[in-house]
Amino acid sequence: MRRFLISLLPALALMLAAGAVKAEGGGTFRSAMRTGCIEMGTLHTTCGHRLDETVLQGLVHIKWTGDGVQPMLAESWKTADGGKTYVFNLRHGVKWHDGTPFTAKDVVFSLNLYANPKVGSPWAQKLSAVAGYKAFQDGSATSLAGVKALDDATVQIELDSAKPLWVELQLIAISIFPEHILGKVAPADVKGNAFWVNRVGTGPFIWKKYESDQYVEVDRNPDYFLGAPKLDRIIYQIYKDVPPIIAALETQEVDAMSYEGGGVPISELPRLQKLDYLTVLPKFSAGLPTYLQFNLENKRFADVRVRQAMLYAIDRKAIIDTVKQGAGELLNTLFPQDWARAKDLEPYDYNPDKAKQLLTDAGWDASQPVDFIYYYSDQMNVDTVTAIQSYLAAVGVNIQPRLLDPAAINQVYADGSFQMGFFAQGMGLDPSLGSPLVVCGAKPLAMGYCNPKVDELFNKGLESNDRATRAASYQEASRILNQDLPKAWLWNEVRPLAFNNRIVGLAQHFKQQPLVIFNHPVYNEVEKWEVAK
Amino acid sequence: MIGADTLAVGRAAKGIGQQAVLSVQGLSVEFGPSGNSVYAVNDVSFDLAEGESLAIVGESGSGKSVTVQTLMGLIRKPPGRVTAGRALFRGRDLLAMPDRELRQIRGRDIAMIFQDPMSSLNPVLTIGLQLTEALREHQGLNDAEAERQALDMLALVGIANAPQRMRAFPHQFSGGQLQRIGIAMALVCKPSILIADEPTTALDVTIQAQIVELVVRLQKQLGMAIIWISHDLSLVAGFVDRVAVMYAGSIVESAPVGDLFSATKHPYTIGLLNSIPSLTAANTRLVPIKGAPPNVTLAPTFCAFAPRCDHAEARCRQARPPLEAAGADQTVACWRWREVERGPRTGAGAADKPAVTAPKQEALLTVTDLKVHFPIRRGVLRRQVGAVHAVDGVSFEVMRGETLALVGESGCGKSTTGRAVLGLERPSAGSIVFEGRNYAGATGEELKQRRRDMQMVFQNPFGSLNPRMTVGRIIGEGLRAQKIGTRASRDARVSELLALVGLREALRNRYPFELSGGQRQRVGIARALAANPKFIIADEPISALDVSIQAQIVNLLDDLKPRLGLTYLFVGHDLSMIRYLSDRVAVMYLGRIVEIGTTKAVFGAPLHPYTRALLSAIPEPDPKAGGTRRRIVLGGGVPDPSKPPPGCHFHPRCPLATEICTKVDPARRDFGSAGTGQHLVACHHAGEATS
Amino acid sequence: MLSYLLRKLLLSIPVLFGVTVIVFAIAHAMPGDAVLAMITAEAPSSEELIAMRRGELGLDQPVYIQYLHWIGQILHGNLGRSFVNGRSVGDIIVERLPMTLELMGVALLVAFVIGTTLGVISALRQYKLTDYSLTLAGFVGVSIPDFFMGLLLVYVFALELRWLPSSGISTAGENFSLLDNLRHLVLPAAALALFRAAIFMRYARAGMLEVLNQSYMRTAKAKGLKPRTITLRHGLRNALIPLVTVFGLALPTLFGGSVVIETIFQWPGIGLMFIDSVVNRDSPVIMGYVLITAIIVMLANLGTDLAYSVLDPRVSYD
Amino acid sequence: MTDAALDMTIAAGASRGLWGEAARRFLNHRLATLGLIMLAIIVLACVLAPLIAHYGPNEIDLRGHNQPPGGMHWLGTDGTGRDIFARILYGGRISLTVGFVAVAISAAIGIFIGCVAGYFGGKVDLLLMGLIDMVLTFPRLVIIIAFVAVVGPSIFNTMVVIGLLSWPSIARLTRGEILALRNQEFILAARSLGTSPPVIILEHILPNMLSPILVAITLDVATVILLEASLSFLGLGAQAPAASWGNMLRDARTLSILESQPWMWIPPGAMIAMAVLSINFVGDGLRDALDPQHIMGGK
Repeated sequence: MRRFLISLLPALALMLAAGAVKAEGGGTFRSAMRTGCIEMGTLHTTCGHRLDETVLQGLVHIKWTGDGVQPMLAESWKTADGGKTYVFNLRHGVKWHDGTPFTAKDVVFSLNLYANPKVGSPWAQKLSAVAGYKAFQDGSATSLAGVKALDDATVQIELDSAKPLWVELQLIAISIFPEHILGKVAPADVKGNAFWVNRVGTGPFIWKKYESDQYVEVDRNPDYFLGAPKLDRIIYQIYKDVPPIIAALETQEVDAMSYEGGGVPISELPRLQKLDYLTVLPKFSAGLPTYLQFNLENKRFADVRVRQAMLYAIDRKAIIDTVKQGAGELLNTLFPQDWARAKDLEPYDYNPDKAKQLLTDAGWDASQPVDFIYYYSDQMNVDTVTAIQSYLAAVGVNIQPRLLDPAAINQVYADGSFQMGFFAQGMGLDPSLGSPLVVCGAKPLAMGYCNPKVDELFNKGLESNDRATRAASYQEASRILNQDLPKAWLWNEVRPLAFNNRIVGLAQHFKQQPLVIFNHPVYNEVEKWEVAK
Repeated sequence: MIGADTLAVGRAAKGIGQQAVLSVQGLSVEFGPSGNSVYAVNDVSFDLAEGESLAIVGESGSGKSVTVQTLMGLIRKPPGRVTAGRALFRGRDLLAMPDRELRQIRGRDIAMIFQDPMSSLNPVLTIGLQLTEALREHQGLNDAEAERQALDMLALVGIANAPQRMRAFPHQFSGGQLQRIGIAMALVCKPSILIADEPTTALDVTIQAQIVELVVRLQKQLGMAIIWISHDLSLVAGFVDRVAVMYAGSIVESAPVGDLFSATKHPYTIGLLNSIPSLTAANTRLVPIKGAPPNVTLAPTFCAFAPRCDHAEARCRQARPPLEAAGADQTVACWRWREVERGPRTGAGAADKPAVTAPKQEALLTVTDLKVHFPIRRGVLRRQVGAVHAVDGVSFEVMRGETLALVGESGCGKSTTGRAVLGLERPSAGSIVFEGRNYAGATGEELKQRRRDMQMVFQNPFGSLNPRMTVGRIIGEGLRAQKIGTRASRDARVSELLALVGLREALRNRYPFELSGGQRQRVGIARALAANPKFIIADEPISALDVSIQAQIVNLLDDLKPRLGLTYLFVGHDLSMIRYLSDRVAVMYLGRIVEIGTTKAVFGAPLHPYTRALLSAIPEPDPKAGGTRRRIVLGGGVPDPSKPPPGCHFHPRCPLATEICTKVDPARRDFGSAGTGQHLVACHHAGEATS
Repeated sequence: MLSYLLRKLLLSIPVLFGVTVIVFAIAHAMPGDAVLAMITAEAPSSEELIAMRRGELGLDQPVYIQYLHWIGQILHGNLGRSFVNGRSVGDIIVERLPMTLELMGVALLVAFVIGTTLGVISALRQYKLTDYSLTLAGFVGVSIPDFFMGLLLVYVFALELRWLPSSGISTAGENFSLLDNLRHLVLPAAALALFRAAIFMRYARAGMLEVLNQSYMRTAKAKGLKPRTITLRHGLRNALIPLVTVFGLALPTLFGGSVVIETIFQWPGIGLMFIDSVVNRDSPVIMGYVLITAIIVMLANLGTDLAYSVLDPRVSYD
Repeated sequence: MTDAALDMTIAAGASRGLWGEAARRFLNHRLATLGLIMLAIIVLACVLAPLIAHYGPNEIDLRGHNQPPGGMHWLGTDGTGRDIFARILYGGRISLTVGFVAVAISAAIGIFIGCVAGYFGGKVDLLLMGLIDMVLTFPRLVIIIAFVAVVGPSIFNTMVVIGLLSWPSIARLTRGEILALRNQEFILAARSLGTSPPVIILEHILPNMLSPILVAITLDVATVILLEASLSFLGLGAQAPAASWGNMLRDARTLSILESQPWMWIPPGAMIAMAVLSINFVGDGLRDALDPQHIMGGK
C-alpha cells in the first residue's frame, strides 16, 4: 500500500506542476458573469451588462460616461416635431456576423418582435409609446403602425405623443436582431429558440461557444464597424455565487467581475486591495436606492408616523460606517442623482426617543411581530438586516426577517400578504426610472402608495430634455417622498469593483464611469481594450 | 494415494511410543492485562509420541483449545500471552521460534481441523483454492500438481465427484462433507501431527461416526500422531491411545485410555464419568458434579476443582497439587488421589434412580397425522412452489405420567413437532388432542387455555431468557400472562419455584447474564412450572450444557416428575441420555416417526435400520465396549426436507433398501409383545439383519 | 437471480410512482411559480403577460391535469421541457449527468480506496498507535461537514498555495484535456471524498476486525500461509462484503453532497442545475432531477444486490 | 446444594443490574467517557447560556464589530458587533435542539412504522417497505432543499422536515430487530406462556431492540447536526438574526474572514466538530456497552 501511495506522488506532482503553466494565448479577456445572464428568451436582458453589447447591439447605446446616448447601428437620428416622430439613419456597410448585410428591415423586424404579444417580452412596454402599440397588443393589428423602413438605411418611428426623452430612456434597451434568422421563427417559439445560445449579432465579438453553467466564448470580429477589436476573444465565465468569483479574481482565473449581484463584497475589499495585479474601485456608485418597503394597504403601516419612526430608529450612519465599511451614502428620498434631490430634506438623524414617541402617537402595537422579507443573502446585507432588526426591536418594532427567493417574494407581493421588507431598486440613469416605486397603482412595487401630486411631477419631468427644467420637478417630488416616506429610504448603494491590470483599458474606463448602469447596453469601447504586454 | 501409502509405511516403521514428536513442558497462557488476567492454561505438560493418538478432554473453558492453539501460534497476542513453558517439536521449541519458522511447520508438519466446518472454511473462496494453497505455500507445487494432490486427498476423505467439487464453495456442501474437506485440507501436506479441535461437536451422531472412522483410518494410513480435543469422554474412549483430562487450565489426570476408565484417579474424572449414562452399564441414577466450572481469573495457587470436590480439604485450597505419577503411565494432579476411589456411581448424593411409577395407561396427549409444512416461495410473483415438509404425518400418544422421548438428527422435525403440540407452529394438518380436546388450529382464548396445562423448556439457556428481565419476572411471567393470583401470591409462588428448582432466593433480582448456564436452565424450568402445568415439552433442554451440568438438570427433571405429577415430551438427540430418562422413545427421520416403543424395546431390540444405525453410532464411555460393538456407518447425510425421497424417506441411506422401499411408504406395524408393550415400526424390512 | 431482479424492478414501479406524486406535490407547493420567478424589478410584467405565460406553460390547468399530463409524458419517455429555456429536460440531464457522475464517481472511488485501505491497516494494527491515530482521524473526518471541507480546501490549495484552480470543470474556453479536467476535479472530489473516506474507514475497520475473529482466518493461519496472503486473500475479500451496503447507502447522500459542492465549486452538473431550477421554480427540471436520481439510486441498490451475489457466493437470490 | 458455590460467589459481589453493567462498560470506554463529558459540557453551557454569557446573542454593537478575541468579548465579535461567545452558546441551543428534536421525530415515526411492519408482516410489511424504499431513494439534502423552498426557511421547519425525511433508516433497523427478535427463543417462551402480543412487544421486543436503536439514534443526532449546518450554511436553516452553528459558519464564505478573522468561524466550526465528535464517541461507547452479545451471553 505504501508503495502504491508513493507511486501516486509523481502523478500528483505532475498535475500540480501543470497548474503553474498558465495556458494563455495572447489576448483573452476573462470576465466573470452570474448565472441567469444568459437566458434571454424573452428578449429583455436581466444582466444587460457586458455580454449583450459585445455581440448584439441596438440602434443606440448609453454612453460610457452615462450622460448621453452613443450612436451605434443608427449613425444619427433626428426629430422634427419635438419628439413625436424620429428618423434614424442607419450605419452603412454593417454586416451580421454570418455575413448578411444589416438593413432597415432588421430594425423594423426587431421592434415588432419586442412588441409582439405572442413573444411575451416584458420589455414590450418600452415601446408602449409607439403609434399602433395598443392595436398590436389587443390583436387588432399585426404590427406596429408607427415603425416604418423609409429605405434600406432609414427607419422612421412615430410615437403617440411627443416624448423628447424617448431615445435616451426607452430605445436604449432595444437590441436589434437578424431578421433573416429570427424572422423564420414563429413569434411564440422565439423564447425557446436555439438562437439565444448561438447568437448572431453585429457587435465587436462573434458568438462562438456556450457551455451551460460554464462559460460563453466570443471571438474577435475583424469587420466591426467601430474598428477591429484588439482582444482575440472574451470568455464570460459563469458563476452561481460570489465567493468563487472572488477566489478566481485572486488567482487570476478571471480578470473582472460583473456588478450585478453586488460586485465585490465589501468585506473582501481589504483582501483584494493587497494584490498588486488588481485595480480595486472601492466606491463605485450603484445608483441604487436602498429602502425599507412597506405595504401601505396594511393598516399598521398606513400611518406615516410609523414609517418615520422606523427611519428615526435606525442609526444608518453607524451601519454604513461599520457593516458597510463606509460604502454607501445616506439617502432620504428616492433619487440617487444629486441634481434630482432637493437640498432641504429632513435628514431623519438617528433618534430612538423620537421614534418611540412617534410610534406611541400612532398607536403602534409592539406585541405584534412584523413579517420582514429580504432577498440579498450576502454577508453584508444579512448583517445589515441584523442591525436593522436590532435597532427596530429597541423601539418596539419586532421584525422577523425571512430570506426569500424572487419567486417567493413575487408570490407574497401577488397575494397581498407582504408586510415589510428590505429592498433596493436600480435606477441609476434617470430619476424618471423611479416611477414604478411611487406612482399611483404601479404594481407591485408602489404598495398602495398614491399621491397624485407625485404622479404629476413625474409626468412633468418627462416633458423636456432640459436638465434644469426637469430638476425642478424631481426636486419637488423628492421633498414629498421625503415627507411621505412610501418607503423608508436608507442609503444609495455602493458597489466595489475589481479588475485585473492585465487588461489595459478596462479599469481606466470604469474609473471614468460615474455609476453602475443596469439593464442597458453600454458603449464600453471593448474593441479598444487589450492585454498588457 | 501412492504417495500417501509409501509415506505411511515409512512412518509406521518407526513404531509407536518410541520417541516424542511433540513435548509440551510447563505451558502457561494468560489473557488480558497482567493483574486482571484470565489464567487460561496453567503449567500444562504432555508428550506425544510418533503415531500416537492423544485425547485432551475437558469442559468448555478448561483451556484445552487454548493449549493446542498456542502450540500452533494461533492465539492472538495481545490479549494472549505465553507466560511459561516450552513446546518441543522434534527438538525445536515452537514457542520460541520466530513466526516465519513456525509458519513452515504449521500446515506442513502440524495440521489442524476445527470444530465448526462451516465457519472454519472461507465462505468466499473455492474449495479447490483452499485445498491447494497450503501445497503451493509449503511445497512450492505448481497449480496443476497441487490440484492433482488435492484431488487425491479429496478422494481419500471420500468426497465423490471431486474434480467438479473443487470449484464449489463451502456453502454448497453439507456439514459432514465440509468436515471431510477440512480434514483433507489439513492432511494435504501429510503432516506428522494432526490436531483435531472438537471436529465432530457440531455434527449429528451418525455423521460424527463417519468422521471418527475416517480420521482413524487416515491416521493408520498416513501414520501420523493425533491430538484430539473433545468435551466428550465417551467419544474418545473408542479410538485414542491416551487421554489427558483438563480442568480450569490444568491437566488433572492423564493415562492410557484403558487405565483412565478402569482405574480413574482424579475426583473430577470420576465425577465426569458418573455424570454420563452408559448404554451398557446399569441404569443407576446419575451423579452430577456440584456447582459449575469456574472462571479462571484467580492465580492458580490452589486446586481449582476444590470448590466442587467432595473430597476437598484445607490443603486443596492452599496449594496447587502437582501432576504426579500414579501408575505405570498414569499421572494425576490431586492431593488425595490415593484416598479417592471410583465406585459404581459413588459419591455424595448417589442413589438409585427413583423408582419409576408405572405410567397410567391413559393418553394425555394424542397426536394424529400431524403435518407442519413451511411454504417455499419463488419467482417474480413469489408464488408458492413447494414446501418444507418439516413434520410430515406424525402420530403418537403420550400417556399420563410417562416420559416420551422424541429423537432424531437435526432437521428431522422433532422440535417442530414439539412446538406444534404447544401451538407455537400452526399445523398444516392433523389433530392434537389433549385431555380430550382437539387443539390443532386453536387460537385466542382456547390457545391460552392449552398453555396453562402445557409448557415448554427450551434448548438454549442463553437465548430462551429475555436478557432484560430479572429472574423473578421471567419466572412469574406465565402467572401474569394467565392472570393467576395477586401480586403477592405471585411473588410467593416465584420464591417457591426458585426453591423447587434449587436456586437461591437471592437470584430473584439477577439478570440472566449474571447466571451460569445450568442456573439459566433451572430458571427456564421454573418458568415452565409456574402455572402448574400437567405436561412439559422439553426441547433439547441439556444439549447446550456442559457434561457435568447436564446431569444436574436431568436429575432435576427426573425428581420433579413424580413430585408434581408431570408428563414429559422430551425432544433430544443424545441417545444415551434419552435411554436413561425416557419411558418410551419415538425415533424420527425426515418428518416421520420410523419407530416408536418402550425404551427397553427400542434400545434393546431396535427394528428399524435407521434406529439401529443411530444406536450403533452412540459413543460408549468405555474403551472396551468400543471394540466389541459393531458400528453401522450410514452413508451420506439427511436429504433436503423440501424434496423428501419418494416411498420410504430413509431408503437412499438404508442398507436394507429394496425396490419396494423406493415406491411405497411403509405402514407402521406393531412388533410389540405383552412384555415390551407396543412397538411400532415403519419399515418394509423391519428386523431383518444387515448383511 | 433473473427473477429476483425482475421482481425488484416490478416492485420499484409503485415506488417510483410514489416518488412522482411526492416530487410533483413538492414542486407545485413551492411559493410562486416559474412565471413569478421570472419577474424582476427591472422587467415588471403585466398581469396579462403573466396569464399568457402561465397559459403557455400549462400552469393555469388544475393541478391533477398538470400531473396527469406530466406522467403521460414520462410514460412516453419524455421528461417535459424546461419552463425557463424550453429545452428538453431529458437533454439537459443527459448533458449534465456525466459531469456529476464524474465528480461523484471519483469521490466515491477515492473515498473507498483510501477509506478501506486505512480501515484495514487500522484493524491490522488494532490497539497500536497507528490504529488510535487513524480512528481518531476518522472520527474527526466524519465531524467536518463537506461544504466546510470544500471551503478550507479552496482556501489552502487554490488561494494560498495556488496549486489548483478554485472552481469550474475545466479551463473555460480551452480545448478539453483530461489533465486540465482532473486538476479541476481534485478539490471538489476531495471535499466530497474525505468525509466519506472516514465513513468507509470506520466500516472497513469494523469489518476487518470481525473477519479477523472468524475461524476461517484461524484455519488459514493454521495452514502456515504468509500473513500477507492471509490478510489479502482470506481477510480482505470477506471484510469488503459488508462495505457494499455502505457503498450503496453513500449514493443518495452523495447526490445531496454534490448539490452543495457543485455550488461551491461551480461544477456544472445536475446539482447546480437543481439549485437553479428551485430558484426558478422550473418544476419540470426539479421533478426530472429527483426522478432521475431516484432511479439511479434504485439501480444502484440493485447493483448492490448484484455485487453481493458476485462477492459472496453464499448469496443467491430467487 | 448444587449451585451453592456459584451462588456464594455471586452473592458476594453486589449485582450491578443490567444498566449498571452497561454503565460500567460504557465508563470503561475511554473515548465514550470523554465524549459524554464533552457533550455534557456543551449541552450544559448551551442550556445555561444566559448565566454564562455576558451578552445577548443578538445584542449588536456596531461600533465594536469585528473585534478579535480578548477583553470583554472572549471570542471576539462578529460583523455587527455581536459577542461570538454568546452566539456560540445560544446557537448551540438551536443546533442541538434541531439535532435532538428532528431525531426524536424521526425516531418516533421510524420506530412506529418499523414495529408495525415487523410485527404484522405480510402485506402491511410489503407496503411499508415500499414506503421506506421510496423515501430512501430521495437524496435527503436535496429533498430538504426543495421542501424548505415550499415551507420557507426557519429552524422549526428545518427540524420538522429533517424529522419527516430521516425515519426510514430507523424504521428499517426496528423492523430488522423485530424480525430477528421474533425468532428468539424467549419470545417463543413468552408466547408459550400465553403472554399477549401487546405485552410481548412491550416487555420483550421493545427493551431488547432498544440498544441498537438507541445507538442508531445517537449517531443520527450527529448526522442531523451536520445536516442542519449544511442547510444553515446554504441559508436554508436558522434565519438571521438567530444564531446556529451552521449559519455562523456561513461567515467563512467570505474569504477575508476565513483568512484574517478566524474567530468568527473557528468557534462554530469547532463546536460542530466537537458536538458531532462527542456524540459519535458516545454512540460508539453505547454500541459497546449495550452490545447484546454481552448480555445474551453468546460466545
